[in-house]
Parts: sequence; structure tokens; C-alpha cells
Amino acid sequence: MRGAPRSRRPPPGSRRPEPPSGPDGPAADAAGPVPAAPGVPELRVTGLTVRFAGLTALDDVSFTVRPGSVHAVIGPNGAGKSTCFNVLSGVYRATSGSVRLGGHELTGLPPHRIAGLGVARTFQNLALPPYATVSDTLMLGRHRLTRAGFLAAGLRLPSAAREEARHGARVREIAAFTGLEPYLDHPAGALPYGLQKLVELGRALCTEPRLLLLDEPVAGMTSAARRRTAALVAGIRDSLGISIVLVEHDMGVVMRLADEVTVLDFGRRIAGGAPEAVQRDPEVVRAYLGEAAPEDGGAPAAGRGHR
Amino acid sequence: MTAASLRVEGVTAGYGPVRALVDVSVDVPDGAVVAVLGGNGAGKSTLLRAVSRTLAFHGGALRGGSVSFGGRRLDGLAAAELVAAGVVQVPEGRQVFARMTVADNLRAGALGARGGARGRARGGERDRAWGGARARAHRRAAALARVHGLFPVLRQRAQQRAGLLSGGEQQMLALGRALMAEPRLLLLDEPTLGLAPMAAARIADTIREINAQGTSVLLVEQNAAVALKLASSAYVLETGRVALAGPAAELAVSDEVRRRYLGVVDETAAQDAESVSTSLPRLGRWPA
Amino acid sequence: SGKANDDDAAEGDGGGSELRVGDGVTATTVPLGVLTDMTGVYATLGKSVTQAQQLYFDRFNADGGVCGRTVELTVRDHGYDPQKAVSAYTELEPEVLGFPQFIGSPYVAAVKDRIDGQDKGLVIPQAWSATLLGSENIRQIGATYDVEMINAVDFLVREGAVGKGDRIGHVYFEGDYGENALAGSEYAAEAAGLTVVGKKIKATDQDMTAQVTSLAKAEVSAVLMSAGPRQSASLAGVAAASGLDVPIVGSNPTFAPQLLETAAGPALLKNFHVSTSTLPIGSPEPGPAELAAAYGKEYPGELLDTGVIAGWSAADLFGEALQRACKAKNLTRGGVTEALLSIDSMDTGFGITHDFSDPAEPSTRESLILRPDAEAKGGMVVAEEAFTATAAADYAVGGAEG
Amino acid sequence: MSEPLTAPRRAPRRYALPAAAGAGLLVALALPFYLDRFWLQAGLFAMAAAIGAIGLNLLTGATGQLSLGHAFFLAVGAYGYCALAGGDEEGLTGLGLPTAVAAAGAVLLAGLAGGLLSPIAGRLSGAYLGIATLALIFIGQHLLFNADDLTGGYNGRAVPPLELFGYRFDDSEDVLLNVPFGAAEKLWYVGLALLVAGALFARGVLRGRPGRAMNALRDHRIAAGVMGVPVARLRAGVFVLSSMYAGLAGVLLALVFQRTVPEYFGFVLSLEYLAMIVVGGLGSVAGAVLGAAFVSLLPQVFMRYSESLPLVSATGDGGVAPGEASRYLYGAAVVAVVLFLPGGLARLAPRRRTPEKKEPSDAEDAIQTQTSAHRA
Amino acid sequence: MTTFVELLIGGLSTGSVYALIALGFVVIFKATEVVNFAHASLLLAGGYVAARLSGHIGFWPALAVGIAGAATVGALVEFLVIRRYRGGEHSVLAIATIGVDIVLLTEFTRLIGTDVLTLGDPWGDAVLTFGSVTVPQTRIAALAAAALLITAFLLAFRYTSWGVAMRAAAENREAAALMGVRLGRVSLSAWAVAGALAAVAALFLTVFPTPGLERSTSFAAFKAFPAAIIGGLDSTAGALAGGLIVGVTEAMATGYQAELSFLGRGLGDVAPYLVMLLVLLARPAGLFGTRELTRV
Ligand SMILES: Nc1ncnc2c1ncn2[C@@H]1O[C@H](COP(=O)(O)OP(=O)(O)OP(=O)(O)O)[C@@H](O)[C@H]1O
Ligand SMILES: Nc1ncnc2c1ncn2[C@@H]1O[C@H](COP(=O)(O)OP(=O)(O)OP(=O)(O)O)[C@@H](O)[C@H]1O
Ligand SMILES: [Mg+2]
Ligand SMILES: [Mg+2]
Repeated sequence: MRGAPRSRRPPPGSRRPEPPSGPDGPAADAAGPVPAAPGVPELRVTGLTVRFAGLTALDDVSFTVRPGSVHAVIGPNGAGKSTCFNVLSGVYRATSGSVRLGGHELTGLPPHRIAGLGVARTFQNLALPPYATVSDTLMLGRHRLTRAGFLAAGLRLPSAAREEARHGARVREIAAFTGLEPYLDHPAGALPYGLQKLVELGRALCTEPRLLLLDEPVAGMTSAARRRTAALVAGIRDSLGISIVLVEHDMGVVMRLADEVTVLDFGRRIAGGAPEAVQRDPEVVRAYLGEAAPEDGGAPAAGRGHR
Repeated sequence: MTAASLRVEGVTAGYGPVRALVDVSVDVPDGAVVAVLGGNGAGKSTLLRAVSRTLAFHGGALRGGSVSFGGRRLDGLAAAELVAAGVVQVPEGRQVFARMTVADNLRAGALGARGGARGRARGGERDRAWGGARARAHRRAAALARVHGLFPVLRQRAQQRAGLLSGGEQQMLALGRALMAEPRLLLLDEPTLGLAPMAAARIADTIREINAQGTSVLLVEQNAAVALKLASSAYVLETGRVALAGPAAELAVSDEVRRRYLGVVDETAAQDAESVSTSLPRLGRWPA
Repeated sequence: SGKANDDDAAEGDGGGSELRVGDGVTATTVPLGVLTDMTGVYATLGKSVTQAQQLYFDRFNADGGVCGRTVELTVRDHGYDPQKAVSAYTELEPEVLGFPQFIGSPYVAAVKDRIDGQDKGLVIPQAWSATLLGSENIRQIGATYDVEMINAVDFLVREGAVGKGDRIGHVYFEGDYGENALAGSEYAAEAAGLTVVGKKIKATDQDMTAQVTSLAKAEVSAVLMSAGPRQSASLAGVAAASGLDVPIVGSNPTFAPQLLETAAGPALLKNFHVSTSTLPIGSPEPGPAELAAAYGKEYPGELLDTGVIAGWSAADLFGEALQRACKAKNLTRGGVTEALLSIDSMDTGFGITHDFSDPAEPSTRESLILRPDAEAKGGMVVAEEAFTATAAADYAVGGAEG
Repeated sequence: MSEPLTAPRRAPRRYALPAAAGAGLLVALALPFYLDRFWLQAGLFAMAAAIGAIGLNLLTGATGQLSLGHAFFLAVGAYGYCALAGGDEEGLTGLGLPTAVAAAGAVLLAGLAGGLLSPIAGRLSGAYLGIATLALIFIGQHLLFNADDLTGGYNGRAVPPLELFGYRFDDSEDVLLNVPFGAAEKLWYVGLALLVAGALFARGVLRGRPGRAMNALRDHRIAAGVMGVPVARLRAGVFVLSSMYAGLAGVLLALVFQRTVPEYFGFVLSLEYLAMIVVGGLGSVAGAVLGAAFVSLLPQVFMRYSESLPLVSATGDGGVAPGEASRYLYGAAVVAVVLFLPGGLARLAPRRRTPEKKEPSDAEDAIQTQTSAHRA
Repeated sequence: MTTFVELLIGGLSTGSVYALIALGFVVIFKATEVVNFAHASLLLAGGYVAARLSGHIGFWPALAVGIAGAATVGALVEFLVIRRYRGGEHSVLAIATIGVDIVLLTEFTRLIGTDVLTLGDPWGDAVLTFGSVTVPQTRIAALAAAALLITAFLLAFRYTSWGVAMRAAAENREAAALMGVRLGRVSLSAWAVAGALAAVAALFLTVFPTPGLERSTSFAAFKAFPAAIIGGLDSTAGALAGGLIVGVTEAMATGYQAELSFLGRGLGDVAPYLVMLLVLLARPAGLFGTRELTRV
């Protein structure tokens, strides 16, 4: 069963892993594979180069993410995957190259403008507030969708209260979807690692993104939790129809979720295409997967979750 | 009792009102690799912190039970003294010294090495200290060479600030840094987290190698497949209690462990799962 | 309610023969407030002044007090903090007849409107800036800083240290002390055909090397100082060491006896003078000598500095006003103020006669010139007896610029 | 998951607090009928301090931007009011605006001054920002001493009394219920109103959308940006808001002092405000208010009762002077709170009924923002 | 010689004293990430002990005892306050040092009282003359001491285990403890060293051309803030550079007061802060400081 379901948009759930414990209403099976939601643009990265003092972290990388697809970026440690995310989300400036989301050029925009265009991300090393509750943390995701400023909030104008209620309801909806509902009142920083990763994901979802960047969403999770999270990601794609770029070392998850894979090594794109093809690509095997030496589980992460 | 076995007996620990470990006992015989498995929040990291005396840094405390290493009680020592006793932990989340260079991180790792800089070089022991200094320098050079051999990238990046390394590179640095202290017992908290398959395999090899050179290892790992292969025995924690324990090989074939930690879905269970959950989770779109 | 008016009946309604009292004055005591700084930047001054005043009123009471009452001092140490100073004033004001001491001219200025408006209590500030002149209730004793400097310039001219066309340096503190002094020196310089080279510094500046360098560069023939003792010591020391061998004349607060033991001691002895309106405490005259003896007895080991004289003189003035008010059967605030206005020639025993009849005028325009002397008590002796420079006599104190 | 985590953590004192706040407010309203001018003035200083401290807590506590320059904005408020409301007397320049307009103008002016600093406030953080703002103190002092025709120089400038709807808040005595009402009594109600309004506003800000963004900025700048928070703009915005609070505090202080003196607005004042928010509790409105009451009342109490304190001698003949004793205690209190009461006094307040409860400024006691969970 | 050169030399000579004070800040900041507002009181502690003793036991022994005394005070502050802090926020701890400063400053000003304490140092009021510029010998000594100490600390931080331990502890206490760094000792030693440095700085603040130790001696610490920031709070070489820049700026602003009169009088105090702001606008971490590093 290695290589899991490859057919594009299989009948919902057929070979998908078990869903999270969240609500799964009957409505679910009515909807078939959802195409890209309207308004979800294409992401086109061309010739992206990022240099740090004496180090080229990304070297002329190009790839395209089709609207509504899951695009995996994989590669060895230090290949430049997170750097790529950092450029996409405006944290780093590209040395050269372009990133276009639909009609917008992203390079050069500050992070909050990019977020305003509907790009959300999670962080490889958790970036959660230490004391704020999960519910506040998720509400932060609503920042770009809400308006209340100092005056409205300070004077408690009815408009601010209405906005708060409306978005609070959506936050609870998303919390239920991600399985975070029981923890809404807990400080996010004191949750176990796995749940913190989910909070990250939930917070990104709360921005109602059109493009979701996930940096190692299942790292540090038990395999059961990995399956649930993978299902969650698939669920996001299928129910929202947004594009997802996924960085992940767990090849099982990558193979299961990705529609297309881009492989980086030392900042260069060394392969790309459909997951199976990439997985067999000798260059990728050499640089990343390793000659699977079954004796000692050479590539242990690969194949986790389904063999 | 052998010289360097770790015994954790009936340990209870928690953070403020939160109880994270309840009456946990774990044994790491000299020279063994022992794995600890468990879900997120099961208390694995807390167990390691209880051993390495770093609970206080997280607002936690040991509430009962005892920890001893080589017959010596550890639960009265400061974290730093443990290093001198030969117990070294690679903490969860790497925690490299972000603003120091990679080389300085490795130097920091050697600070508390047994018979290291502190401790001996005092008072009337000047002669020995001088002699010791040379020996120490040698050993440190050897340790550094070994770490560089294991992780060549750390040599290439010696002058880069550690905070700028990629996640995986930092993980390598964290492990390398711990090895600089030449531990007798290494506590590893998810050492393969965030590592690419090949790098994870290399870590596994490294652990095996370190172990072969006489260092015992207490390994906390999500990657149960790797952990159970490396370990001679294993414990499974669930909500702060030991749920299962036994030789690794036995655990590896137990259904419970296979399903929950190895991600092996046996056929009937898979069928069950799929029939129960015929759908993906769904979330409505946000209007406007 | 708690503080409802229940018609304070303390005040007699003043038939000619009956003593009118008010504002905290009881049958046995006359309460006075002391707003001082014993923990802040003027702690040195505050301590000496307060102790001298306590000494004065102890004697005053021993000599029978006033109108059969003894004077009681309530001391509040505001540490030179505006909030505490204003609070302390607010606290004591309803309970005391007046304030023989109020350190911190900005704080005096802060409550000036209240003093002149409703409170009307007599306040003697320990500051000699001309900006405080003009109020009936706020009275300084001694020449103002500008007058001191005019006399100082006159002294330099007469000594032949400076002549027409020369330049004269003036190192002064930011704030009304320094600026008031500068107004004086500029006025005097113009009269004498000199140019003033001003150097403004702050109380926190301790090292006068830069100032000396640039004064030397400007080739000044003498230097005026309106700063603190540390600055004088530094200036004199650096000037001497770097060969700027010119006389230095400082305002009253620029000297402290402790300085003579520092590295700058010899330089101070050689070139330093102070222009002031009291005799030094080391003077053999009866006034200072008695005070020095009494103070030394009461506070053995304490330093005899200018604060002792300033405190004593202010207390003396207040005491005199109280006696006169008593005689006029009016021991109220108004009575004390009135009494003070009637004092037009008071010899406090410190070399100068004061006239308090005009609130817009300093009590004197005379200055003495003192010079350091390591042998003398308090470290200073008289170099020139009291005089008024012609320029000082013509000078409109406080100036047009206020 | 270990079980206690799922236990409910809502404290069961939701109803008690508004009631307590109401009671506190009533007491506060009655106080001018009982307290003498000294205490009213002390209370007014505390109220002004509380307003300023709320502003600083928005900036430093909730947004994590250390500021040592708060005193500067207080000065802008105080002098701004004088210059806008004052006439051309004493050789000073003044616009002679109606005092209420001048007060609002002064607050805006302080905000503007904060805005001018945004190129620096938006870029720096931590100790660097703290010391950069220290520059404001020195620049402020320099301006106050040099711009004499606006500030009156060293001896400061008289403060025109506030006049609202023809009613003057000055020392002319009105008698109310047989109690003479001077400036302190009248201003008391102004101060109270400003404090309550300021506190409620700040609480709204902290609990609402801006507050979340501010906390996010404090906790993780990059993550906040990526979530759509305009980092530089928000930093600058909070700086402006905080400066406006400081400006308002400055106006109130000026009214209470009746004369503004430049020396007041120095480094020590800035430090006192920092001490207030730390002692009270970082990031919360209640913390700022409690801390302000503590820091500004302590020395007053000490000075007032210095004679009756053991080991303290009034005239400094050898023993510890009251001023010194109060400074020892103040310093030690700051240290003690940091060490033993992380979270500040605000942590104690809801649980225990301290005598301080009677203080008028505690009308806002009920305010427990979510951010007070910040563990300092 | 031109005025400019004179002012420059004068400024460098005062700047060297500022550099010494700034170095103390930097050491504590490097070791604990805490901005030490109590540094002013450490200055007084060192100066007080040395000055009180110098009359009895002579200058050099008194200086040694003064340095030891200030080191002890620093160590005590660490032991009684810094070490007890359980939270993780450096700015809160910085505020605790404000409390410490208030207590210590009150105590030492009370002890010093109205005295002006002198040290009886070997330099006296001797000066060196370069052309028309005079520089007190004490200032030459200060410059030498600053350069020497700063070089020593630069090397110590970079090359000794102590330096590595200190940097590690400052950055991540838990990880440092796991590397065997004894946090208590490291931070204790940093504070002791800072105290000792403060005593050295106090020495040069007390000798000619200032008359002696007095309660206001500690105000000099205000010049060290911009000095430390201009150089970069975590850079020992920066402390020297910053101190000298502040000294020179101050001297220039004072010397050219007449030419700069449109900026108001008494510019000397503000000018260093203005320079600091300019430096910060261009380099947010000072001239030699390490930039804040966050990567995600
Ligand atoms: N701000 C920076 N300054 C200098 N070098 C950097 C910076 N950010 C990243 N790098 C370097 O760029 C390279 C790529 O890093 P990146 O984080 O993108 O790797 P990655 O592919 O995400 O690796 P991993 O799988 O380990 O997370 C690394 O070698 C890293 O050290
Ligand atoms: N600093 C903390 N404060 C409060 N509670 C904590 C803290 N750290 C951990 N906990 C709680 O203690 C329990 C055990 O946590 P621990 O980190 O030991 O789990 P873990 O098994 O290591 O999980 P993971 O696999 O996610 O790392 C969890 O419920 C967690 O929420
Ligand atoms: Mg990465
Ligand atoms: Mg863990």
C-alpha cells in the first residue's frame, strides 16, 4: 500500500485516514470533491533566490501551485524550505525572483499585507504566545478580517461587539473542526507539543486563507495524531478548496496528501512533479530519502502510517 | 547495582496544579538504550526533566519518588551538577544558543564535561590541573572531531550563528553539543524531530554508535519504529503513568503499540476505522 | 460631615488690647513649618539650615518665646521632589503660622499663587534669586545673586584683575540661580566695559576641564562662578594645573569647607573668592563667633558651613517678626507679614544691615568678599568688608526681563 | 492529557467584582466631604499617576515596548495645557484657548509627540528602545529649560485653572453641604471621572481586537506580522495612545500642582511609572491603578507620619530621615514585588480585601483583563 | 592647536571614564541580559569604601579594598535579588534593579552625608600639556585602564570558558544548565565583576579634576547609558567606542556652545543622547551590538 491513494480526489474518505474526533455530520458525504473555491488564485514562484551572508539558501527556484491543490515542498535539512516559506509570507526578502499570487506580486510586501491577500502559515518552531488562551490565539487569526480599532474597542461601540460575536462564533467553528474546542480556555503555551501544532494550524485557518503554508505540521506528533492531522489537512483542502503548500519530512503524509511535489536540495530545485514519480527519482533518493535500507529502517519517517 | 544505571522510582511530578507524572518508575541499565513512548502530553518530556532536574525552569516540581544514577541520588543536585555526574540531556525543542556561533555552542557543550574545566582546577591542585588541562584539551578535541564526523555541516557552519541554522541543522547541533560533554547517560528528547529521513537515520546510527561506546541512552521518541529498533527495552506512558513496559522487541509486536505508536493499521481495525469514518472533517466556507 | 465648617473660633476679633492669634497658634505654642531637603540634592544645605534653625528656636524659647508661647518647628523633608514639596506645603500650611525655611525655589514658585492668594503665611526661601522678589509673603534675606555678581565684578575691577576691554568668564548653573547671577554679571560687565564669556553647566557636571579649556582659549582675565562647591573646586583645580592663573569669584553657594582638603585645595586658597552678604562663620566678630560656638556645642562634629548662617539668619528674622507681631498684638499671618514690613534696619550680627520694608527690593545690596583660609573655622575669612558697588546701587533688581 | 488541565479555571467571582467596584466608586464620590486637602491632593496625584500608568501599561505591559521616556509625554501634556490655555502674562506665550479645549489639545499634542517618535518606536525593542526613550527625558528637560517663553524656564509656569461650563475648578471657595470646596475638592471629581473613563477605555482596548494584536506583538513579533498585524503601525499606534494617556495625566497633574516645574518631569518620574506597572501588575488596567496608588501614596504616608515611626528621626540628626525611610521601603517594595509577587498587586486584589480597597482609585478594581494572566 | 583638536582630546579623556562605566553595564547585560540600573549605586559603593579607607591604609590598598567591596556589593545584589527571580523577563528584572538602586543609593548618600571624600591618589592634579591642551594625568590613566580592561574582557568573553558560560547562561538558562553551567556562579561572578569595574570607574570619577566622592558622583552613570547603547549593549569594544563618542560629543557640544546657540544653551547633556538616537536610527543594535536574531 506504499504510495497510498494517488488518484486525484478519490471518493471522499475512501482510503483516507480516520478523521479527527470532531463532528462529522451527514452533510459531509453529500459533498463530493470540491474544486478550487472561486477566487483562489494560482501561486507562481519564479527564479526565487535568497542569499544570506556567504550562503545561498534558495537558488533560482521556480514552481507553481495550482489553485485548490496540495503542493509539497520537500528536501533535506537546510535545503531552504522554510526560507521559501519565509519569502512567501514576507518575513524574508528575496534577493531576486518573483512570487505572484494571482495578480499580486508578493516579494517586497510586508508580512501583514501578504496576510491581507489571504496567505497564512504555520511555523516550524512553534510561534505561540506563552500565556494567551487558545481562544485568544485563534482570534488573532481574525485580525485581518476585523476592523475594530482603538476607538471602537475602547468605547465598546456596538459595531465592535457585533464583530466580536460574529467572529467568535467562527473561531469556535474552526476550533471544533480542528478538535481544539475542549482547550479554548487553556493557555496555548502550556499545551503539549502536538496540540500546540494544532493551535498553529487553527490560527492559520482562522485567517480564512486562500493559500495555506504548512511548515512541518505533523512533526512531533504520535502516528495516530499524524493521521488525524493529515486527514484534517485533506479536509481543509476538500471543504474549503484553498491551495496548500506543505513542507513535511514524513513521506507518508506527503505521499498521501500531495498532488504535486517540489524537491529542494541546497537551495536548488532538483526534482518536481507527481509524488510517485518524485519518490522514484534517483536524485531524490540520493539526496533526501536515502537508499532505503530496510534493515535499520533507513528512512523511518517514510512509510510511517501505512506500509 | 552497576556503576551507571539510572533508576527512576515512583516519580510524581507536575506543573502548578497540573500533574504530569504519577508514580512512574523507569530503569536504564548500564549500557542500555531505553525508549519511552507515549502520546502528546503523556509526560515524556516531564520524565526527562525530572531526571535532569530542569523541571523548575518550566514552573514544575518533583513531588515524590526518587531518581538515582549509579547508586547516587540525583534529586538533590542542581542541573549543572548532573552534567558533572555524566548525565546530559538534549532538551525538547533543541534550545541551541541562538546568538552564539556553532563553534561556541559546541564549546559550551564541553563546559560541564566530566573532569572538565570546573571542579578540579582549584586550590592546591595546580599541578594536576595543568596536567589535566592538557588532557582535557585533548579529549575535547577528540570529542569535537567526533561530532564533526557525525555532522559535517557543523564544521562547515562553525562560524554561523546557531539561531540561523535550519531546524534540522539545529537539531544536529543540539545533539552534537550534548556529545561534547562526553556523557555516560544521554537523555534524548525527540532527537529526530524535524529531521529529514536520511538525517533521522543518521541520528539513529549515531545513537547506536554512542551506545556502543558505552553511553547509556534514555530515548524519548515519537518515531516509535526507530525507537523500538534501537532500544533494548521500552516504556509506554499514558497521561503520566506507565501503561506498558517490557523488552522492546516484545512491545514492538504488541497490537496496542503497533496501532498507536507504529501507525500500523491492521486490516480489521483499518476496515473498522474506514467504515466508521466515511467522511473527512468538513468546515463551511466563510462568507465574504 | 467630617470637615464641615464649624466656625473656627480661635481668632479673636481684635480689639486693640487683645492679642489676635490664628492659624494653628494655640495658647502655648506657635507652630512653624520647615520645608527642607535632607535626602535630595540640597541635603547638605538642608541639614545645616534646619539644625541652625532648631538651635535658634531652642534659644528663642528658652529666652521666653513670644507672647508667652513657645515656637514649635514641624520639619518635612521633601528630598527636593516637587510632588513631595507641594504635598508637604499643603499638609503643613493649615497648621502653621509660617515657614522660616523652604528649600527649592521652583517649589516656592509652584505654591506662590497660593501663598499670595489665600494662605498669606510668611515664607523664607533658602534661595536668593531675584525672581522671587515682589511678594509680601515670600521674603529673602540677603543680596540676590545678580547683586552679588555685580559686586564681585566691581571687586575684580578694583583689584586690577580686569580692566576695560577684558573678558571675564562666568560659569553658571542652568536654572534661575545661574541665570539670575548671569544677568548681574552681564550688567556689571557692560558698565565696566568688559565682555562676559558665559558657560552654562548642570548640577551633574563635575568635571570643568572643557570649560577651563575654552575659557583659557577665550583669554579671560577672571572667572565668575555661580554653581556648586564641586564645580568651583574642579574649575579652580584645573585652571591652576593648566596655567590659567586668574582670580575666581563665586556666588555664595559655591564654597564648602570640605573642598580645602581636596586636590584643588591649594588652588582655591590661591585664587578663589566668594561674594556674599554675611560674615563667614569663622569670623571673630561676636555674631558668628557665638553662633559657631553654640552650634559646635549642640552638634559636635558637624560642619560649619554657610547653611548654618543662612538658617540662623532666617530664623532670626522670623523670630524678630514674631516679636514685633506680638508687640502689635497680632500673632496672625497678616500680623507677621506686617511686622516684617516694619523692619527697615536689622543687624543680624553678620556684617550687614537688612531692610525689609520693600518686598520688591533685596534686603541689602551690600556684599562682602571672602577668601578661603585653611586655618579658619568654616574655611573662610573676610577679604573685604561690606560694600555696594556703584553699579549695584543703580541696578534695577530683577531687571526688566523679570 | 493530564486531567487537571481540563478542570474549569474560571474564577467564581464574576458578580462580586462589579458590586465592589460600585461600592468603591460611591466611597470615592463621598471622600471630598471627609478628607482634608493634603489627602485629597495625594489622591489626585495618585489618580493622575494611575492614568499615566495605564498608558504605560498599554505600551510596556501589553505590547512589550519598554519606555523610560514617559515623563516626557507627561510634560508635553502639562506644558501643552498651560501654553494652550494660558494667556500672555509673565512674558510667556499662550493661546488663551478655553481650558477644556486646551486640555483636549494638550492630550492630542502628547499623542502627536508620540507619533513623531514612531520611526524609532516602530523599529526598536527591548533595552534599546528603553534607553532610546531615555533620550526623550534629556531632550525634554533641555526644551523645558530653553523654551522659556513657552515653559517659563526653571521656575515653570502657572497653570490656568480648569473651567467647565462656566464653573471654575480653582481655589475660590464654594460651600457644599457646609463643606468648603477648594481646588482639591473640585478637581477630585474631574480626576475621578477621567480615571474611570480612561480605565474603561483601556480595558476595552485590551480586551478587544487591538489588545489581542498588542499581546501578539509582545509575544512574537514575526508571528503577529504574519497573522496580519501591521507591526510598525501598531507599535506606533500604541505609542501614540500611551502618550495620550500620559498627556492626560500631565494635564491633571498640572491642574493639581497649579504650577508646572520642569524638574518634576525627569528620569526619576519615568522610573516611578515603570515601578508602578511592575508593582501593580504588567499588562492590566487594575495593575496600573493599584501600582500607581501604591507608588504615589507610600511616600506621602511616610512623610506625614514620619514622627510616629520607630527608628526614624525627623531632623536627620544621626538616625534615618523619614525621606530616607520611605525610599528604603519603596525600593524594597519594588524588589519584593518583582521577586515574590510575579503578576504584581493585581494578583492579590481580587482575593483579599485589603484596606487599600477604600482608596478611590480602586473603583476600577473590578477590572481584570485577560491580559493580566500575563505572568510577568 | 585648533580648538577642535583640544576639544577632541578633552572629550576622549572624559570619554574613557564613561567607557569604564559602560563596560560594567555591558558585562552584566552580556551575562544576564539585564539592564542594570543599580550600576550608579555600585559606583558609590566602590568609591565610598576606597575613599573612607585611603586616609588610613593608603591609596593602593584602599583601592583594592574598594574594588573588593564593590564586587561584594554586586555579588550580594545578585545573591539576594537577581538569583531569587523566578520569572523569565529581563525587563522586569531590570526594574528590580531600580529598586535595588534606590535602596543602595539612599544608603550610600546617607553614609557619605555632606562629606566630599578624597582618595589621596598618586596623580594629584598633575596634567600633561599637548600644545595648548592640558589633560589631567588621571584621565590618561583612565584611558589606559579602560583600554586595558576592555581588551581583557573582550578576550575573556571570547576565549575563556567563563565567557562562553556567561554568554550561554544569558541566552538560555535551561540549556546552559544542561551543559553544566552553574548559573548561580556565573551570574554571581558577572555581578561581582561589574561591581569591581564600577569601583575602578568610581576611582576616576573621584580623582582630579573632580574634587572627590560626593553623593552626586553617581550621576555620571547617565552618561554611560548612551555610551553603552551607542556601542551596542552586548559589545565590550562597543563600550569603549561608545564612551569615547559620548565624551567627545559632550566636549564638542560644550565647546561650540556659542556656535550652536540656536539649539539652546547647555547642550552638552543632550548631545550624547541625540547622537545615540541617530546611531539607533541607522543601526538598531548600536555600532557593534549583535542584531536581534529571530528566525522562524
Ligand atoms: N536569516 C538567516 N541568516 C543566515 N542563514 C540563514 C537564515 N535563515 C536560514 N538560513 C540558512 O539557510 C539554509 C536554509 O534554511 P531553511 O530553514 O530554509 O531550511 P529547511 O529546508 O527549512 O530545513 P529544515 O528541514 O531543517 O527545517 C540553512 O542552511 C540556514 O542555516
Ligand atoms: N510548562 C508547563 N506548564 C504547565 N503544564 C505543562 C508544562 N509543560 C508541560 N505541561 C503539561 O504536562 C503534561 C505533560 O507534558 P510533557 O511535555 O511532559 O508531554 P510529552 O509527553 O513530552 O508531550 P509531547 O510529545 O507533546 O512533547 C501535559 O499535560 C502538558 O500540558
Ligand atoms: Mg524548515
Ligand atoms: Mg515532549
